[in-house]
Amino acid sequence: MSPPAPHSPAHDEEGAPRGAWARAWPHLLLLPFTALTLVPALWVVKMALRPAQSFDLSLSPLPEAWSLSNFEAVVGAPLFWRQAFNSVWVSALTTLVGVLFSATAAYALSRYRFPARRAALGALLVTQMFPGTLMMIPLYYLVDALGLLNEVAGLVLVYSATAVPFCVWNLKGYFDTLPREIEESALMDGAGPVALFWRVVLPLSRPALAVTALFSFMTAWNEYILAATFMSDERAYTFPVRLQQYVGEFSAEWGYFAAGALLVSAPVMALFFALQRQLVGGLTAGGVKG
Amino acid sequence: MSPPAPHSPAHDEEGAPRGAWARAWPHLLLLPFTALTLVPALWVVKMALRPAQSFDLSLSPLPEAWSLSNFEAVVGAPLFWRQAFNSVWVSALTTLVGVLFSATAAYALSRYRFPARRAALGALLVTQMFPGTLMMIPLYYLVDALGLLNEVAGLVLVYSATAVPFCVWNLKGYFDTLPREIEESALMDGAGPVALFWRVVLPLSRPALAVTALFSFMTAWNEYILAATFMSDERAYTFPVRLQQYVGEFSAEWGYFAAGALLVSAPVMALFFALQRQLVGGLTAGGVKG
Amino acid sequence: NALGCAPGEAGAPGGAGAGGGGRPPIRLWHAYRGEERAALERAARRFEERTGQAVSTLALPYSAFPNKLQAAAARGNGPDVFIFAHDRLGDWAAAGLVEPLGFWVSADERAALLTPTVEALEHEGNLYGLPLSCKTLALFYHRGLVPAPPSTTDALWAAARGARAAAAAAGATPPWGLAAPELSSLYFHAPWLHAHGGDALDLEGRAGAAVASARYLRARVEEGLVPAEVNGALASELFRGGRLAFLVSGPWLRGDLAGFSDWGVAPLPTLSETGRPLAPYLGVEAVMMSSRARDPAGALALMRALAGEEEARARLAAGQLAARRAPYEEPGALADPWLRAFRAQLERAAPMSGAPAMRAAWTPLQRALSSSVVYGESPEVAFEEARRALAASLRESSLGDSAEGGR
Amino acid sequence: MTSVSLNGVSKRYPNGHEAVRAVDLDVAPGELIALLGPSGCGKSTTLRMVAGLEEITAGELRIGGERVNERAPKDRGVGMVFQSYALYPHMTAFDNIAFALTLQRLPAAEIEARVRDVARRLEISDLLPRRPKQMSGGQRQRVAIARALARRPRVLLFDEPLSNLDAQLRAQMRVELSRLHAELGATSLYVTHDQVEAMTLASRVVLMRAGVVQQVGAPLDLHDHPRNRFVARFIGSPAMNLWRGRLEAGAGAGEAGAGEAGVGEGAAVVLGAEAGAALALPLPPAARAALAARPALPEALEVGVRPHEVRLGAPAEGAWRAVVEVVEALGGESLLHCVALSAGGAPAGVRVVARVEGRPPAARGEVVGLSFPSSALRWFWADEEGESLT
Amino acid sequence: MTSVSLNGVSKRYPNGHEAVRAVDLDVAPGELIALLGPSGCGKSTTLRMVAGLEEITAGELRIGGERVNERAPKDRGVGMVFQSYALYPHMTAFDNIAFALTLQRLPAAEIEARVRDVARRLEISDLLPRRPKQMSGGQRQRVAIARALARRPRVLLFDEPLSNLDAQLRAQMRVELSRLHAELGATSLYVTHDQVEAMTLASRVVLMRAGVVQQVGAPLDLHDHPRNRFVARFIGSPAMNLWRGRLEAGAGAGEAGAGEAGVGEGAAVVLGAEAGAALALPLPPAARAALAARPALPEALEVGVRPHEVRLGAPAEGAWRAVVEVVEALGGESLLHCVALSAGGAPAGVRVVARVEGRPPAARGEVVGLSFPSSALRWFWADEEGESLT
Ligand SMILES: Nc1ncnc2c1ncn2[C@@H]1O[C@H](COP(=O)(O)OP(=O)(O)OP(=O)(O)O)[C@@H](O)[C@H]1O
Ligand SMILES: Nc1ncnc2c1ncn2[C@@H]1O[C@H](COP(=O)(O)OP(=O)(O)OP(=O)(O)O)[C@@H](O)[C@H]1O
Ligand SMILES: [Mg+2]
Ligand SMILES: [Mg+2]
Repeated sequence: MSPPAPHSPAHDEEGAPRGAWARAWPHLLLLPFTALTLVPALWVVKMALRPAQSFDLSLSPLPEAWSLSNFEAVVGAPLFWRQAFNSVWVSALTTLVGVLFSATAAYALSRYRFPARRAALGALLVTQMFPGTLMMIPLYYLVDALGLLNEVAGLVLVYSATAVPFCVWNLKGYFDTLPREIEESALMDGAGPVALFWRVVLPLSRPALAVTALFSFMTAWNEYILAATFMSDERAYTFPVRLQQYVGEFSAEWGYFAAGALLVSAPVMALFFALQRQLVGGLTAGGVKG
Repeated sequence: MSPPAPHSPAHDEEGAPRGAWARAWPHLLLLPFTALTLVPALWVVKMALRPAQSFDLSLSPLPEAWSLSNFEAVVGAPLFWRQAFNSVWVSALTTLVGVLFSATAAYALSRYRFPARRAALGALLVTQMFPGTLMMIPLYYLVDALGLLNEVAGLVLVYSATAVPFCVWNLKGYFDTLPREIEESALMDGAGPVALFWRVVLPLSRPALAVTALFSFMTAWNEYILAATFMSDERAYTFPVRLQQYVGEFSAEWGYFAAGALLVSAPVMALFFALQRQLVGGLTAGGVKG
Repeated sequence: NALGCAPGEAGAPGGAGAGGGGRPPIRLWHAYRGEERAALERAARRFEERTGQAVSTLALPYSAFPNKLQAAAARGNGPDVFIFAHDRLGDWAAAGLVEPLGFWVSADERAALLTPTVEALEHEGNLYGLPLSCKTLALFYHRGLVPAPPSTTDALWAAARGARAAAAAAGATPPWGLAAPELSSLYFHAPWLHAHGGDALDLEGRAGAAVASARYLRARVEEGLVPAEVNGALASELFRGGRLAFLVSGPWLRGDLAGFSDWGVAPLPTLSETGRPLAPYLGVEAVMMSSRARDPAGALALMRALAGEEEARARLAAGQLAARRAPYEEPGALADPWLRAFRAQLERAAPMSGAPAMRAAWTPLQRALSSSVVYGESPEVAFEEARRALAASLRESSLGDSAEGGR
Repeated sequence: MTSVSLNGVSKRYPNGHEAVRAVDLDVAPGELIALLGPSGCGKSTTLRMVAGLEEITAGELRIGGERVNERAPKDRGVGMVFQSYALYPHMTAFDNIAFALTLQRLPAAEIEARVRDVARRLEISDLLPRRPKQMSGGQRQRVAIARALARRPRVLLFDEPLSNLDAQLRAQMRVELSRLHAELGATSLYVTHDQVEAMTLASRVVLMRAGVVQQVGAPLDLHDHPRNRFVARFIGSPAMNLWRGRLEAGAGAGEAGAGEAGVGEGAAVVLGAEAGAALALPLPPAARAALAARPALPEALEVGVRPHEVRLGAPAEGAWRAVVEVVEALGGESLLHCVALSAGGAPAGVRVVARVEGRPPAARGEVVGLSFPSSALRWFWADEEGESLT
Repeated sequence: MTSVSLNGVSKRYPNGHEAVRAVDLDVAPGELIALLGPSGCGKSTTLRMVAGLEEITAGELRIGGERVNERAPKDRGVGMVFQSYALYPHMTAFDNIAFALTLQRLPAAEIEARVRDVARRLEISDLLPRRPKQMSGGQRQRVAIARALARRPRVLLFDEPLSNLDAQLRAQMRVELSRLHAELGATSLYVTHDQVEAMTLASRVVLMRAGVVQQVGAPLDLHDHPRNRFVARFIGSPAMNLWRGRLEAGAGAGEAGAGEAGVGEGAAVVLGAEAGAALALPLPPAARAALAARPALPEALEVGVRPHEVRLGAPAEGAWRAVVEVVEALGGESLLHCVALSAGGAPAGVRVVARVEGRPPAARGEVVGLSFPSSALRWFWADEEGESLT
């Protein structure tokens, strides 16, 4: 047996678990979920690589025939680049707006005690509770009333509003754990609320911000119902709307759909790898005694 | 002007913000999002209370006529209680399974360094990236292959698998901030990994666990497509499936739908208020020096 | 009529295996709700009583229906019989999900059905279901603004302009002339396209007609008679509020009009420029048999019962457009102006094709209509783009379909 | 050069705990004043109120003559070294120190110069590129001090700034802080647990107890003239020996006149229940005068003597005989924990700690003689407050 | 009663830093041994290796004779008081203390009894229902100690357990810990910055520097016979005066024979560049003998004297004359920081700290005479290691 590796201290990124059992149990726990995660994902890959549009029912993870034709067709479709760009643009803006607003709101909710605080926290949850189908129409009117139909801004606004509640809850939980003395230090150093927030709180919250950003991004990135509702110009469509048309009411081109889905997921993957480094914890280590 | 209230220390629940500006800015920030949240929500309430099924577009938040008939119709529909019970049961189990698995997985990912760690974190994100429509069919196959079609277990499994990735990311971020010395203390006190996790880590993570539980619960609570697909017996339907039936191809019974949506949201509200106390932060205060 | 045998007597393998306990129930899936659902269930009970064959019905949310059907049928968990709109028929037929009925359904049996509804259920020469009811578009008019329905478009626009002028004179907000729930959707544009002599599936040969119809509507948009962007709920709200003279919509509007009586309905008028009627698409709700039905004969019997005369009469009585001829011919059947209007409209409707080409046309045309009608860009360019996109996607899907091979 | 003055400043925490009670304190411009007191007595709370991190419940705080109760921390011109360092974990030591300067938008060159200067003084130049988690506790503490100094605030608050350093480094830093204080001239409040620090750095010491100021004065003043028992015991290490004893009026008592409580020349305090005259300590004239000023004679008094004032000798030499219980040899000095013996030779329950130079002159179990120069004895009332008689 | 022994135990952190280097240490059953050393020298790391919280990179750790390198912390029978308390924030003090006992599934009554007993000893009975955040630093520290003791482990590790207490409480806790140690008899390793603690509690002291053990011995042993310059300076407060000086061989040098380095009777070390004979310190015979044993004479030596050994007198009296630069009056004792004067009367750059009993005998700026009993002088080689000559 290899020697035991003790519980590693905060800045020890390379420690190893203690003993065989400790090494094994995380795997055992992750196994069923990884399967439930990966099997469908492999299916998607296979369907994307199969030069056919029908649904594939075999359990084999390898396609019988190989081809990139699905990808070519999806990429070659008119407006593909335009819609892909829309998606990226909308998602990026949503991430920005969502993170910005949820970070500020969460910070206010975490640090300040103001009259409607609890009410605000509750109100934020209300949105999450109604079925999307129901909210869609009032949202349509709101966006219309704001003159933002067919505008990227309208979509971004609605997506952020969708993502913000959860992000706020999440970030607030994180902010609550930041040591206040560090902020007090900054106050003593002459920082106003803005400098405090931008230069001290946000940098320390990178792991939570990264999760929040991912969540916001994915909210916007995969959504098609609202996008299809608010956008009545195909040039304004986001890519998921287009993608959904492959399995839309009048068709089911699974091959294209799968290829498109893989294309859609690529940027998220990229984002994940970009953010991965931010997601390591222990950022506050060393700030205060102990 | 009232006296200023300085930045309050960790255990000061009642401090107030400093000065008028500090008091105002959280409100200003929350305003647009609260509006975007509340206006549609009020609309829903109004439609539920209006004894009509058409969609109401007037901007007034008060219905012209009042009646509880929509609620009566929804509650009086056959199988209402049965389906409501299904929903509660499925959501509760999903919450339990989701929180349990994500907490254990997140802890393993936060504290142990094992070979496939980064890969596992990445794999967990992959599920989040594909459109639901696409994943539905492979998921149907998996669930069918497991013999869990028409079973609560099948739904719970899929819902948890959907909720777990985000929950894992979220909890891992939180676990990373827990001071390791407290866990080391427990190791010295003779705690094995299980006691450590159950008696030290989980109680300290209540705020993050509460958010995770809410997220898992809502994942299951509002979902209808998978539920409608996996369940082929109306007695096994969850309430959102039922609710969605009020919406047809070209028209919908908006009054019933809104009333049903309010009924759906009531338990979430209840859950929120139950968990609210858990969501206060600063649980780790006082554990280590500083 | 080779299989005209009594339902249930075909000795399906399922029946033999079931031993003493009778045959398994026929599984019937549908997306009905409310009164329609209740009617369907009554019909199923009647069928059970008559034949002793149990039927289990399952209501699904409309939006979850196609995916569930696809997933379940592929795994053999699907229904024996299901009721749904006909527009996906082409795909389902191609995927082998639905059973062709041509062999069983005689010419007499077809003749009892409204012809356009039968045509809609035909795909590549085969019949894939029995029609129950149909949906199409008609012209709703606001009695407060328009005293009588116009029979030509010229009369329609004149009435609309008159209503606007009257309102302006009275100092009120002038109402819109005419609206459809979604102007850029092919479904709502089809009447104009068809009246101009166009066809969604023939953009090459009849491009001129498409361009003309787009230009025609664009002119009304620019005149302020037609709102460019409304959706269903807003349109009916405008209509109820007296801010819209004409609304092109379908039978489903009835729910939205509850508690409002100042409306009338009539068939769509004739396009004055060409003399052709505005011909909307015809949507058919049909009962279909899964290709994996356990007891095809029993299933067929159920389908016949549901599509039968008795049910058709009930449907008609409930204000639905039944798909059989006979009930309409009974005396007093058309006393309801609603039915009268839609029955007349049915005759002028164009059955929507269930072919893959149709589904492929949907997206490019929507794009073309959106840019030309809503945004006023060049219709020539828009339709040329649509044509090219359609041709490309047809090429691709034929490639894909051929690779699908046997299934 | 800025003065700081607290007038009746109090702090009641939201949970009702009154951590600081009506503190009056004037810190002269450029003065360094030390706050001493047992754990939880409100030292940090006082500092935090001056800093503006904690709301002042009652009273008035003036900095440079201006009332600043309502002012935000950044507008008070106050720098603070936190008890828990509170460094910015995501910044290098350089950036930590430079943070306040960048907020002031100083030119980069000046920032660089200032940071390097203060780092050199605190011997942390090598650490500038490191992050807090790469430093040891003592190094972090020095960075925290540097950060507060770099800003050159008008007022400096130190909350136990040297607590995590070892003795050598602490002595060295003490000298460096003293030098820096002389140079910068910032008015300073300095919280410490270490009396040596308080006594060597500060011109005056404030001794607090449970939120109340007990005595303010020059370090030696507190040592030599403690106002009450608490001060007497708290200042000085090892702590003063304090005994409660029965007051015996002695010859001439009550002679001075009716209604006046008086004690005669032979008046003494007798320690230990059964000890008899063996453990009597005679009252000096000053104490007798204080007693005479009171309407009634108390039954008991307390008397104290500092361990270094206790004189050790052969058993026959001293005023008292005592047996050595514990001996602590610290190298340069030794502590002897003794128990006094009554006339009969039995332990009288009176413990005496004696400090002597060099090696212990007696071993455990030995009997020694103890004596106390009467000038070294301190007399206190035996009531709650325990004020000094003299 | 369990022994603990470390054989060549080393720790290299993943970042390559070697925090502990080949430590050999045998702790006898029931012994309390103190670990001393400057911040960052590896004390906590050593404790953590014994506890099992840190992997041992090389060497062997035995507890009770058994090799336990691979054993999990909970199977080592070791209790630990953490430098940062590390209490369970979500539990009351009672539950914190009882946690280990509930894990052992002891009966509730016994748990209750044990917790109450240890709480009484540490004077925290009142705090049992409170949570950590409702306690002051010192109270938390005592709860942390109680938690470690309640388990009655075979081996106890203390990481600066009294660092956050004020002087009075610390003295009191020191006595209590000493008593508890005598009662429980657990073999203990005790890390502290406070020499008094180390010297009074421990039977032996381990002095570390940069991961390497410098000397192990009884407290006074280290004080009186430091093995090298580092030990000499680290032990004792204020620190020993240490000067480097030129070695002057004196009369009779080299006479003893060729090849042998020797110094004569008049050999001395001369301090200060220009000072001349005024600041010479003659070598004692033992030092001369040590020099004679070396093949070559070094150019310089270091010589030290503890502040309390420095004798102060009138300017004419002492061996050296010096001017007083800083006076620190601590009440019972005083420190005088002086600068020695060369024969010419100019400051010679040699600083001397003298500690005297009672009040300062001289004021700032006064000239005094200093002398050093030759037995008080400690001689060291002037090389890297700086080992003692004698
Ligand atoms: N936020 C708070 N709410 C309630 N009580 C508090 C709060 N902060 C401190 N206290 C209490 O106020 C008293 C004074 O606390 P403070 O931190 O000022 O003590 P201190 O003198 O700095 O002690 P130490 O030397 O241990 O740092 C303590 O009894 C403490 O328990
Ligand atoms: N996880 C780690 N990775 C790298 N270096 C470390 C780690 N932990 C400690 N060190 C380094 O190892 C050395 C010894 O650290 P240790 O904590 O044992 O010191 P210490 O003697 O306890 O100091 P202190 O008295 O300040 O507590 C220090 O230089 C420290 O910077
Ligand atoms: Mg404090
Ligand atoms: Mg340490």
